[in-house]
Formats: sequence, C-alpha cells, structure tokens
Amino acid sequence: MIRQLIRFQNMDRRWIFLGMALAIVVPLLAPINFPFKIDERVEAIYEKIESLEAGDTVFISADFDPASRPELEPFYRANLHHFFAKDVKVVIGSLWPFAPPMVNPWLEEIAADHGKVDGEDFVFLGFKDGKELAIKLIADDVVKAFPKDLKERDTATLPIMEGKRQLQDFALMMSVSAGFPGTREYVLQVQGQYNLDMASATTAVSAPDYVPYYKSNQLFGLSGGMPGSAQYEKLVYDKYGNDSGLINARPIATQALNVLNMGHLFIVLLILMGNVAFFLTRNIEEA
Amino acid sequence: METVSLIDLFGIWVSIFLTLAIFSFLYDDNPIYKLAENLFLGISIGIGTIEIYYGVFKPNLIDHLADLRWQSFIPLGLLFLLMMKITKKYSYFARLPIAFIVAAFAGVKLTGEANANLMTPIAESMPDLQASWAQYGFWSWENDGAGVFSDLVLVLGLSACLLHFYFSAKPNRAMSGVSKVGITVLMLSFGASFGYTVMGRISLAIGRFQELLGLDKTEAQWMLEGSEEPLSTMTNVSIVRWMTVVTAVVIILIIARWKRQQNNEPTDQAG
Amino acid sequence: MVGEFFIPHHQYRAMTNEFLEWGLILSAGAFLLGLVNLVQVNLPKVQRRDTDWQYKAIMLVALVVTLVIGFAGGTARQQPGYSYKWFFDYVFVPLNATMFALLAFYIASAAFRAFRARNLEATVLLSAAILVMIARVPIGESIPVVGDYLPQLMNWIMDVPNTAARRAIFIGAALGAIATGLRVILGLERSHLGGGES
Amino acid sequence: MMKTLFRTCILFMSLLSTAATAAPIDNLTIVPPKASSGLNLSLSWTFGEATTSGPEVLGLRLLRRLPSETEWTLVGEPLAPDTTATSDTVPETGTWAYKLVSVYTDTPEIPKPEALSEDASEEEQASFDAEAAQLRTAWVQTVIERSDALGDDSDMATGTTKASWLNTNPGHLLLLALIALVGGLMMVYTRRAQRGEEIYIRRIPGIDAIEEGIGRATEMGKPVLYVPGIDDLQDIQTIASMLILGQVSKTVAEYQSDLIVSCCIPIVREVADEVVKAGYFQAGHPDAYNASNIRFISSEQFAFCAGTNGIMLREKPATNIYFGRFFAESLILAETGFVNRSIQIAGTAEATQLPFFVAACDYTLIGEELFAVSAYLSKDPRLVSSLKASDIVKVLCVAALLLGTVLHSMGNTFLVDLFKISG
Repeated sequence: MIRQLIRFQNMDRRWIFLGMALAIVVPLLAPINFPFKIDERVEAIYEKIESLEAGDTVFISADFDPASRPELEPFYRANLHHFFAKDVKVVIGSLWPFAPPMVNPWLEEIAADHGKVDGEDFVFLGFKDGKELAIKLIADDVVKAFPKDLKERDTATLPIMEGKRQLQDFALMMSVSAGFPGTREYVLQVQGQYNLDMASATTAVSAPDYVPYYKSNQLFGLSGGMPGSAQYEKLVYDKYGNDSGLINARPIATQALNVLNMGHLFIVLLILMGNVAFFLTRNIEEA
Repeated sequence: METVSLIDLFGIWVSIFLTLAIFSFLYDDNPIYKLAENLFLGISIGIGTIEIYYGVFKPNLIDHLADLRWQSFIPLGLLFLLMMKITKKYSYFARLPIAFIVAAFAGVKLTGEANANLMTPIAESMPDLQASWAQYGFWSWENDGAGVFSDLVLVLGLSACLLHFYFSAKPNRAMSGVSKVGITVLMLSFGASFGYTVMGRISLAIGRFQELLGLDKTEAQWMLEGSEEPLSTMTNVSIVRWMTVVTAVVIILIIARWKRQQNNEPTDQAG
Repeated sequence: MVGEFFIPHHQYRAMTNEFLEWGLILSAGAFLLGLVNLVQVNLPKVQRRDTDWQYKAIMLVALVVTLVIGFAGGTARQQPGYSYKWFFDYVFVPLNATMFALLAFYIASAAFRAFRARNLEATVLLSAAILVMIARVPIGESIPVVGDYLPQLMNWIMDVPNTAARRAIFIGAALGAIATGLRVILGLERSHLGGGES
Repeated sequence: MMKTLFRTCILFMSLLSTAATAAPIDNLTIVPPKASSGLNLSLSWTFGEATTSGPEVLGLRLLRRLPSETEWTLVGEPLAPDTTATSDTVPETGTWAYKLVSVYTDTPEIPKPEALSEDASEEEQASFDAEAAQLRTAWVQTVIERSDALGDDSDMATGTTKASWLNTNPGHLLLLALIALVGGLMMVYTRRAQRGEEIYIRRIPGIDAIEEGIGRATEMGKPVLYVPGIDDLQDIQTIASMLILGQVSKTVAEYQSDLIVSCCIPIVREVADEVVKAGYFQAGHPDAYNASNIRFISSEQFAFCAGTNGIMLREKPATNIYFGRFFAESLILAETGFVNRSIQIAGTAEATQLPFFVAACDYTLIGEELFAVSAYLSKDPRLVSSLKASDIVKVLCVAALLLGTVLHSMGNTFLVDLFKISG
C-alpha cells in the first residue's frame, strides 16, 4: 500500500502531461456550455467606451506577442470593433517588437469591415524600443517618439494626429498588455503624472498585480485573461453584433472559456491527490 | 468555399509541425525539439532586429541624420561607443553610453515608482470607516464583502506586510506575531495569483489545441487558388485534423527511432 | 530625468525628450549587441564542428534568412504575400506560442509533485488557489447554493488581502527604486559599469 | 464624402440635444495654468442674460491670434453651449489674443473643396490645402460677423504664458520631501557605517540556504547554476542579483566548485563576467575562473528558457539559484530543476512569479528580502544604509496609514489629500 502510494507520487510526469492534454482536447471536441456573469471591472471598460462620442480619438498600446495571443486577441478584436462601431478614431503603438506583424493585420482587417480610412480613422504607429523611456516620450510627445508610422508616413501630418501631441490629448488610453513593458509601466510612468484615463486588458497572470491599480482608480477598468475577454466580447457583440451588421466576428474567448472548466478541475484534482498521497506516506513514515 | 494558396497550405502544415515539435519536449529532449528551438532562436533575433531597425534606428536616427539634424549625431556617437563593447580592446569606451542608459532608467523609475507605487497606495489605503459602516455595515455579500471588516483587513494587513519587511528589528514576539499576519495576507494574495496564473497558462494551451484541431477556422471547403474544384470533399477543419494526426505519428516514429539509436550507443550521451 | 516630474517648463521638457530619444536608440543598440554576441558565440562553434553544431548552423541560417527577407520586404514586409509575413505567421507564431503553452503542462506537474500543504502558510496559499480556480470559471458559478457565494469570496480575496499584499510589495519596491535611483544618479552605484571594485 | 456627412450628422445630433438659447459671453479671462509648461493657457468666462429671440446656439468656437495680427485662427474642438472653461495649447510662448464666438444651429459646416483621388500629385495636394484654408478663413469671418451682430460673442482678451520651473502642488512637494528624506537618511547611515559603526540587520534564513546549497554541490562534484533573471541591468533586482552573485562566486571559489551563470541580456552577461572574475580573485583562485561558464543564451524569453533548461538537462547542476526579475519562465526553470532533484533557492520581487517559486523551490526570498540579502552579504555601507533608510520610511508609512484611517473616519481628509498627487 505504502509502496504503491510512493510509486504513485513519483510516477512519470508524462502521464500528468497526457492527462492535461486530454482535459483540454475532450471539452474542445465535446463542449458543455455554462452561463457566466459579467465582472464590474470589465463592465467599467465597456461603459466608459460607450460614453465616448463619435470623432473622439483613443490611444491603444498593443503590448503582446503570439505567446499570449489566445488571451488577448479576443479582447483586442472586440475592442477595435467597439471603437469603430462608435466611430471613435484609434491610434495604436506598441512596445513589443513581435507585436506589430501580428496585431497590425487584425487592425487592417477590422478597419476594412467598418469601412475606415487609414490615416484618418486609424493609424498604426509601429514598434518602439526603450521600455520606460519610450513610454515617457510617448506620453509627452507622441510625434517625437513616432516620427513615422508603420508605413513610413510623417506622423505629424496625418489627419488623425491633428491636435494630438501628448497622451493627454487622447480621450482615453487602453493598454492591452501581456507583461513587461506594459500596463504597470504606463501606470507608473505616466498615468499619475498626466492623470490619464486608462484601462487595461491583461493576461490572467498579471491581473492580480493590477487589481490594486483598479481599486485606487489608477485604471478605470481591468479585463483579466480569458474570462475578461469573454465577458467583454459578450458585451460588445450582444450590442453591436447582429443588429447593426457591423461585426462579422466569432466570440473566440467564449469558446475557450468553457474548456477552462475542465482544465481547472483537473489541476485542483492533481493538487488534492498529490497532497493526500504526501500526507498518507509521511504519517506512515513517521510512525 | 474558401480559396487557399499552396504556399499558405504548406504554411499551415509547417505551423502544425512546429507546434508538435515543441510539444515533443514534454516527452523528452530530442532532435526535433532542438531543431525547432534553434530555428526559434535564430528567427526571433532576426525578427527582433528587423523590427528594431524599422521601429527605432530608421525613424529616430537614420532619418534624422539624413535631415542633418545636429542633435542626432550625439546618439550616433554614443551608439558607436556602445558598439565598442564588441571589441575586447576598446570595450572600456562602452561605459559612457551604458552609464547614460542606466542613469536615464534609474531617474525615470525613481519618480514613477515614488508617485504611483508609494504615494497613491498610501492615499488609497486610508478608508473612511464611518462612511463604510453607514454604506455596507460590517460585511456585505452583495458588494463582494465590502464593509468595515474588509477596510480593517486592508489597513492592518498592509501595515503587517510592511512590518514583515522591516529588517532592522531584533527578533521578538510582537514582531513575529505581526510577521505571521503579514505572511498570511501575502500567502492569500499569492494563492490568488497562482489560481489566475493556472488559468492563464491553460488558456494558452487551449489556443494551441484550437489551432491543431482546426477550431480557429470557420468550417468551409478549401479551394486551391486558380482552381475551380474544391481541394477535397473534406472541410478545412477535417483536413487540419488529419494533418495534425499524421504529423504527430511521424514525429513519434522519429523520436522512437532516435531513442532506440541512443540506447544502442550508450556512450553518446553528450548530445 | 528626475526633474522631469517636478519641472513642467517646456524648454526643460524639450531637453529631456531629446535625452529620451537617445535612450531609445541606445536601448535598441543593446539589442544589436545581443545579435553580434550570438554570432560571435555560435559561428566559431559551427566552424569548429562542436557538439550540436548542426543546430547552431540552423540557427544562424534562420537568422540570416530572416534578416534578408525582412530587409528585402522593407516597409511592406508585413503585407500579405511577403515572405517575411509568411515566416512570421507560420514559423515564428507557432514556435513562440507553443513555448508558452508548455507552461500549462508544467503547472499540472508542479501541482501534483511539488505543491504541498507543508505548513500553515502553504495551506493558506493552497486553499486560496483552489478557491480562485473554481470560482473563476463558469462551472464554479453554476454550483447550487455555494456558487452564489464563491465568486464574491474570490473577489474579496482579490480586492482586499490581495490589494493589501500587493500595495505592501509596491511600497517596498518604490522605496528600493528611490534608494537605487539616488545611488545611481549620485554616482555611488558603479556595479553596472562592471568596475569590479566591490 | 458620404461618411463625412454621416459623421457630421451624428455630431450635430449629439450637440443638438444640448442646444440652448443665445447668451452674450462676458468676462473672458485667460491665465496660465498652475505648473504650466509655458505652452498652454486656461480660459474661463461667464454668460450674460440669455436672449429669448434669435437663433438657437449649437455651440462655441475658440479663436486665437497674435496681438499684432488681424486674422483669427480657429483652434480646438467645438465646445458645448454651456461650457464655461477650456484650455488651449499655443505654438510658442508669449502673449496671445483670444475670442469666443457662438455657432448657431443653422450655421453651415466648415466647407471643404472636392476630395482628391488617392493618387493625387503633390501639386494637386498643395492646391487642395490652399483652397481648404481659404474656405476655412472665409467661414470663420462669417461666423465672427454673425455672432458679433447678434451680440453673442466675447470681447477680445489676451493672456500671457508663464512657464513654471517647479510644480508646487502639495503632493509633488511631499514626494520631493520623501525622496530627500530617503536620500538624507541614506547619507547619515552611510557615514555611520563608514565610521565603522555596526548597523544591525537581521540574518535572513535564506542566506544559510545559499551556503548549504553550494556545500551540497561541492559534495556531489556538480556545478552551481546561477540565473540572474531576465531583465536589463537597470532593474534594481538585477543589480541586487549581481551583488549576491559576487558573494556566491566567492563562496563557490572557496569551495572549489563550478559556477555556471546563464544570462538573458548581453550587458548583464558582461557585468556578471566581471563580478564572477572579481569573486574568484578575492577568494584567491583567479585561475579557477572560466569565462565560458558565464553564458549569454538569448534575449528572447523562451529561447533563453529553453537554453537554460538545456544546461540543466546536460550539466545537471546540484544547486540552482534564481535571483532577479523573472517572468513566465520561472515555472519551467523551477520545474526542470525540481525534476533534476537540484536544491533550488529563488528570490524575486516579481509578485506574479513568487507563488511558483514558493511551490517548487526549497527556499524563496520574497520581494525585499532579496535586497536585504544583498545588503547583508555584501555589507556594503551604501546598501545597508539604503535598507535602513527604507525601513524608517516604512515605519513612517505605517504610522501615516493608521493615523490617516483614524482621521479619515472622523471626517478629516488632510492626509488622504496630501498623498494624492494628482486631482
């Protein structure tokens, strides 16, 4: 009995890997859907954007790479649909070198869906290295930080940039952030100094770290991980999805959210089993 | 019906192959994983360099130099000194630009941290207990447990955590008591963090499996570019799934063969 | 740079912004150093036919190919039809994303083999983790009776103890940053210059 | 064209809901804002008695010119009719003249010439711009005349910019004072430490764990792996890690064991190299130092992670030390080390990664304990003094928190406001 338990404890971890793979694949192929509630932190983002007026301009910092794509792509897409459906202009920059080749095609695709004009209704400024230094410069002088956009046009002369010199000049700023540099650095470096209206969509990993910023109003909204994306997606697509015909998009996060159920249960089970085995063998060994 | 070019179809297969190649590391370190890993190393530095060139060097330096903007010759000089680092002999010169970057970062962080991470948290951690009592009472389920109890946990928990990180005190009972409270609050927070991180990681795996199972595509039949006929009677989702299964089998066979080879030559452990 | 926070004067700002731009360029230069270093380290290995030199050769070839197609693509490199975009979409994306996805499996393994309620602290951590994991997904909300309270309890952990702990960590980090910042600026900190006098 | 029209309609509708009867604009005052950069001005005004007759007001527009000029330029976005204050960014410092005019519901939009095709030449573009400017000027002129005729405009007023050299907001001053306090305390303690005074820091159990780990590696004849995180050298955690690395390399050299350092940033590798060399030198074994053991793996996070895993799998270190700033790779590293049955000691201030280190490592330094260890080990007066200074500020923070809560609960928000830096 003890020997079996010890062997169970030391079993090849590849069995655990296989179990994890099954816990993901099975619910993907045979989905069971549960309803979910909308979090107030996510609703705050939605409400704030709803209160924007047509013609307002916002700044999005898209700081994520393919590695965190499943969590943030749904938010980024829904967010762009939301802005464009409200006729809000969007200026996007990035602090991650691997972001532009990924997020710019999505921007162009969604903008085309809404019939938006590059340079007038949206612009992608490109990538900027320098982490906190870049953030500082963007905050005080967007045009100096990005003299040219991704297509090498002079940023200063683009119609969308008229009267937009600092981050303060934008109606709000969204940080879609997968880590460093991202939301935290924006909050530290510029949110307080310039009193920006700023919200963040982030990976689940960073969410607990940013909750204090939400609690102290340094962020007006916070969407964390897959559930945050799914909730925001639901809010946006429920309002703008079918009625206006503007959005030709699938709720990708909602599909994934239901697979998470199984994954979480599997991990909880592993922790419990591991501990039961641990304590049983330990007590017996001590005796 | 969805048109697809041959090169994209090949790309989809490459993508499946590389995904499975990385996953094969879960079985063991193996040549296929190493191939993917080194490919990744090379490509990531390559893409990083390209994006940095077009993102920083071109607009913020080269274009300025082309306009003969005199200020921009200073960073050019500093950059040149930084590159001295490569040479063994003159690497001493790189100290100047490095000192510049370090000082710039230190200065920028100093005020940022002091403002947003020191002043604001203190300002926001002084709750009005009377108002809280009037609004929520001791504990309110409807408002996620808001109330005087939570306010006290916030203030006292924060104080206890701060005192846990007080290193000048000689160990005594009062301090260790405060420290225990601090540790408990920290552990609750880390527990939440662990739970969230598990969620994040599983989400990423889900993303990969969605692609392997073709679930990232809208179900349709594929048609090759320039052709009138559908590629196959199967939908794109089924084709992707078949690609995945076949590739997985091939990778497993290769690794099995490699394993057997390795077992036959036990001396060749260096690889 | 410190003054930037306290001095709103536009001429001062123009000066600090110029410094910031230099900072961006030098920071990018540091990446180039990495590139050169990578080649410096690996090229001799390939020339000497060291262990695993084939892989290093693949790495260098991949690097060169990426650079060539990147510069050839120029500004339009990210448009459909360019080989740089193909490389990014079908080679870089799966590699980068799958590397991250491995973590789900390692977490499962760590959960079973290393995550133990050894003492009071670990037990608290463990319980909070399990509670959050169940309450954060739709299935938790769907449990009868308990499901009504689980999300609230989870939000409470996030809003109150989590906020308290994070703020303590933030305050500590901020004090550390002030101290280090002052040392660097006053020239007391030279470890980053590699002086080795310590 | 259709789209512009559509958007104009939306704009109109949103403003229409707030359209009001006309009222003369009085008392236009222009002052530089507090803590101004010198390139902005704050404007405020009041409304006189509303006139019931006349067209409805759609909104207000702001005009600006240099006092020496005669022609007004339209600046800023349209303002709602009940606005009483706005601000404007000026192109250069000096004195500027302003005027506010009303725009009525029946005022036409600013006219624009026929839109150009996508592939218009530069000349065409230039003539388009000139025409647009001309139309705009003409429009402004008619608006001024009409507003003036109906008496719904303001008198011209001037304001002079004033750039401030110090932000005198109480929060900013307190922050400055706090920084000065930390600096002052550091100086005091540095001086005391240099005079040879013993400054007490409690010994953190993690220090023993490091020594035990190195000892075990020596017994087993296997190397020690040291990972200084993946952030740049500027990060304080990396700096602390480098200081600890100095001591670790010294101990390793004394034990005559091997040390591998795996770095993610080229500059960090360079510094680690110097630090380890110095450590071996101080221990009296400069010959045992091996530069090829201080490795730069890759600056891409996961490539770095895979490379470091490779070191663990191939060279099987007996002890892994992770000190510095870590992100997602923490778990993979700690897990691989765990499977290799290495002793693992971690320390980071990155709160998101701490749970995994706590879970998978034998000993974990939480947050500031990392800095405390670097101070304790190096006994560097500068570090000890910083630690001491931040300890004192921490106690002050706790006092402020408790006092602030009591005061706030009694209705006094003095402390709360003081710490709030921006409105």
